[in-house]
Amino acid sequence: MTQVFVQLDQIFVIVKYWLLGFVPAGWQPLVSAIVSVVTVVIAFPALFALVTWFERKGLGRMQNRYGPNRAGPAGLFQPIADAIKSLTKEDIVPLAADHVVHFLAPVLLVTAAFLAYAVIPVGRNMIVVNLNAGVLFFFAVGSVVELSVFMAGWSSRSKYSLLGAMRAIAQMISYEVPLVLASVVVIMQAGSLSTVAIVERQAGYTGIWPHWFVFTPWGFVGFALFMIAATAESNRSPFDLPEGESEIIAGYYIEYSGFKFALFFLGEYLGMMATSGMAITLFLGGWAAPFPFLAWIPSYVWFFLKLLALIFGFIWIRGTLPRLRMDQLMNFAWEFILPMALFNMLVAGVWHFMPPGIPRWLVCIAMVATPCILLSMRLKRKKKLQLRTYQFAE
Amino acid sequence: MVGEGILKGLAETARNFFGSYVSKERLTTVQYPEQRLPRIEAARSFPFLVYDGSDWQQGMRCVGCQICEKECPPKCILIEKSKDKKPDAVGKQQFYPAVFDIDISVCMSCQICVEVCPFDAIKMDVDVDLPTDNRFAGLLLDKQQLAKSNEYYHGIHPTEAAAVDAALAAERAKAQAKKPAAATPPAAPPSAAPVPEAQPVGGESK
Amino acid sequence: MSSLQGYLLLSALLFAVGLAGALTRRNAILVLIGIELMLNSANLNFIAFWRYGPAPAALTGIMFAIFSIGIAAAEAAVGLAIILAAYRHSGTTDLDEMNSLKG
Amino acid sequence: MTASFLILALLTVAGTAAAMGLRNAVHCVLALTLGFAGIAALYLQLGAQFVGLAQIMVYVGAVAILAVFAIMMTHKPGQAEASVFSSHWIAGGVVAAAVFAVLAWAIASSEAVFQLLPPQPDVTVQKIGDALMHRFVLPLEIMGLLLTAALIGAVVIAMDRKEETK
Repeated sequence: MTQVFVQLDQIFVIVKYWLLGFVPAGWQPLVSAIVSVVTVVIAFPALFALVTWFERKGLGRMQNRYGPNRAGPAGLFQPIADAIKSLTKEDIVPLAADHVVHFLAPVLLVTAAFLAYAVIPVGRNMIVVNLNAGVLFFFAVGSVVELSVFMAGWSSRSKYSLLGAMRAIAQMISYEVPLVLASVVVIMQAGSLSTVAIVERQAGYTGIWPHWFVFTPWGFVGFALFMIAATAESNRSPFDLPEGESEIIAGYYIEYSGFKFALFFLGEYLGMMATSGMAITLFLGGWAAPFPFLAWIPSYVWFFLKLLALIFGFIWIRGTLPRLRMDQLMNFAWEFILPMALFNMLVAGVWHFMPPGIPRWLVCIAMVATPCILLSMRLKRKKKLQLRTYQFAE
Repeated sequence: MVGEGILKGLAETARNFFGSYVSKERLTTVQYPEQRLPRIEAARSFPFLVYDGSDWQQGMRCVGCQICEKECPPKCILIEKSKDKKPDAVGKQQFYPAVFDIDISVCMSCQICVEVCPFDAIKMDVDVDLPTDNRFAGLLLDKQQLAKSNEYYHGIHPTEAAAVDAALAAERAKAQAKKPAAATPPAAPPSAAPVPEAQPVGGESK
Repeated sequence: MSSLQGYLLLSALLFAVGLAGALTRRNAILVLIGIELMLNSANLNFIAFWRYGPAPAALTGIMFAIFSIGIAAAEAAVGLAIILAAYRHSGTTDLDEMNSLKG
Repeated sequence: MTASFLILALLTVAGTAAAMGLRNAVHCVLALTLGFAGIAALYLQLGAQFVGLAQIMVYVGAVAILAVFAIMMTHKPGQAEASVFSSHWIAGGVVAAAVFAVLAWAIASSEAVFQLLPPQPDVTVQKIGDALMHRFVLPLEIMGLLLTAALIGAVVIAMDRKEETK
């Protein structure tokens, strides 16, 4: 019986090796890479289509609406209709635009978004490349997104695009620092930058309780900070200032239409799912089952369930919170998240060096709670408003 | 704490999310083409021309006086007067509009044509299902498309139509008293003849 | 031509391109970028020599490259800040026009 | 001298040459990121994974963005430059060509470059970290100090002095 479950768990790996059996030995590494990449390139856009439907349905229900319900059962074919629509739309490039850069920006964005999946383990033995510096690779690829955003905003030759791009870059740079710092605690504890090793470090259970990093004081805080920073990093509500449709219409991709617009949309969602996948890998035990008695369910099922849960969290937040103001956004990044992430690294160090037991828990919880309360008090204090002075507009 | 309000908000949206699956009264959306809201009497969309009796050409109340054409603020009405005359609703010999077009892509539903019409010939419709695949010719309604029966008018604006009918009947009586020599009134009061343009009225509510 | 030679020649070429840019461009920012490019070509040398050198396990080349990247980042930040300050002062980033030391 | 090296070398040289030759300054920076990415790929090819990824993070993610911001802050619209090259570009080009000639001659005539490729050393990130924390701890600390100083210095230099402008 257990043999069947192991087979089921490894079914994709088995299929891949079965396919590789038809290929001469010299070509096997190349074909293996191509098979993995093609799987990622098919699976995640499919998931993206599902997620757009899921998001529209979820948001609708939160606002007591039905959401899409015409195309197919429960509107499930809506993404297909959207895809057909965006493919058949006219591709308009502004006359003044920088054509080459304008074309390259969405391509670069989607490429970078796909590259990020190379280091995310979606199941046991299911990873495209097990890089020794996997987490670093993830963040390096993520930093390319900023460049593509700039290219899109600058090449469109539009005020709104440029403003949106500037906002997006300022926001992404500000939140990339806490994103990296929040994941440093996990790297400290796991002693590795390899995503596979990090997942392996979180294996095992105490009773029925998994050894996930999120179930430690520093891990919990790190997870919360990571998710906040990830929300800002993927430009989602409440940090969707770069899009701000009431102020700058759609931000950096306003001058894009048709399929290129769809590529931006795809890139944004791929980025969101990749950061969620990284959060799962770093904090939520990767593909591991939450309880030992559920371990028979295939590992990739767990990964995608966790991914959908996190995406639902994103949708929930989007359905709840209003957009922040630019100064609130920056204050939040530099005055709350960044110091908290730094404190959290200290706490992770204390956790590492204290002997296991109740005192370690108490000390660490106190060490996280105190700065959190103090910083939130500082954040909540009333700001003295004064007459704004303008440098140029007087 | 900083997240207190956020948690409250999240709880509220979660209540909406799950509540919409449990209690149907949360979902107020009307599934439009299948379900419709009951029509509101005071609603208005675009003008139409009222005719009495069963023949839309014979019973048309409009006499082609062109007041509405002149008053229309966006100038969306085009009227060409006829050369010959025919008896109107009251029984007098009158001109009639040879051409009566309304461009509803221009019309702004201001109802001024209705206000100025001395013959109660032009009234406001409530129908909004006017999609067409041609944005020029499809939205230029001619006389036949505009003509709707008095029953239809009664169906969509009962109170107003009753008042109009009463006034018209009074006028007709006055005209008959003035000219007893005249033969039978040409326009019979609302008959039960089937009308081609009349649409189901009132809408099937959910 | 051995592969080490290829890397060294590439590095030399990059250094020359960076030097040419730094010496000939008018825009101060692009001059700074040329200098960055020269630093990068030096890094490529370090990594190539580390890989082909006698003791790769000592990681000396990698360490040098890491420190060099860090210093280059600091240099870029300070350099661009100086260019911004100079721009605010003289209203241009054209090096041919920025030819007076007096304020 | 493999095909992948040739492709990457070509890409890098093309990117950097475009970066130094193009007219539009933003295009230059975008071409430069191609060159930096090529160099990073060369690092990866040489087995220096950590350095290659750090290169992408620092140069593509930070320095390029910083440079385009600086360009846009100092750009004056409508100002048509006569030439992107300075008045003494011939001298600069000659110097650069001479430098390359000397370097290439040195490389071509050197005996030391005919090395066999040693076996791939096992460079895990952990080893790099160990080295940074033990053998190279002093340089690391000095680096941190330098970066902090650079950060503060850059802010102070670039900050607009409000009192002066008023």
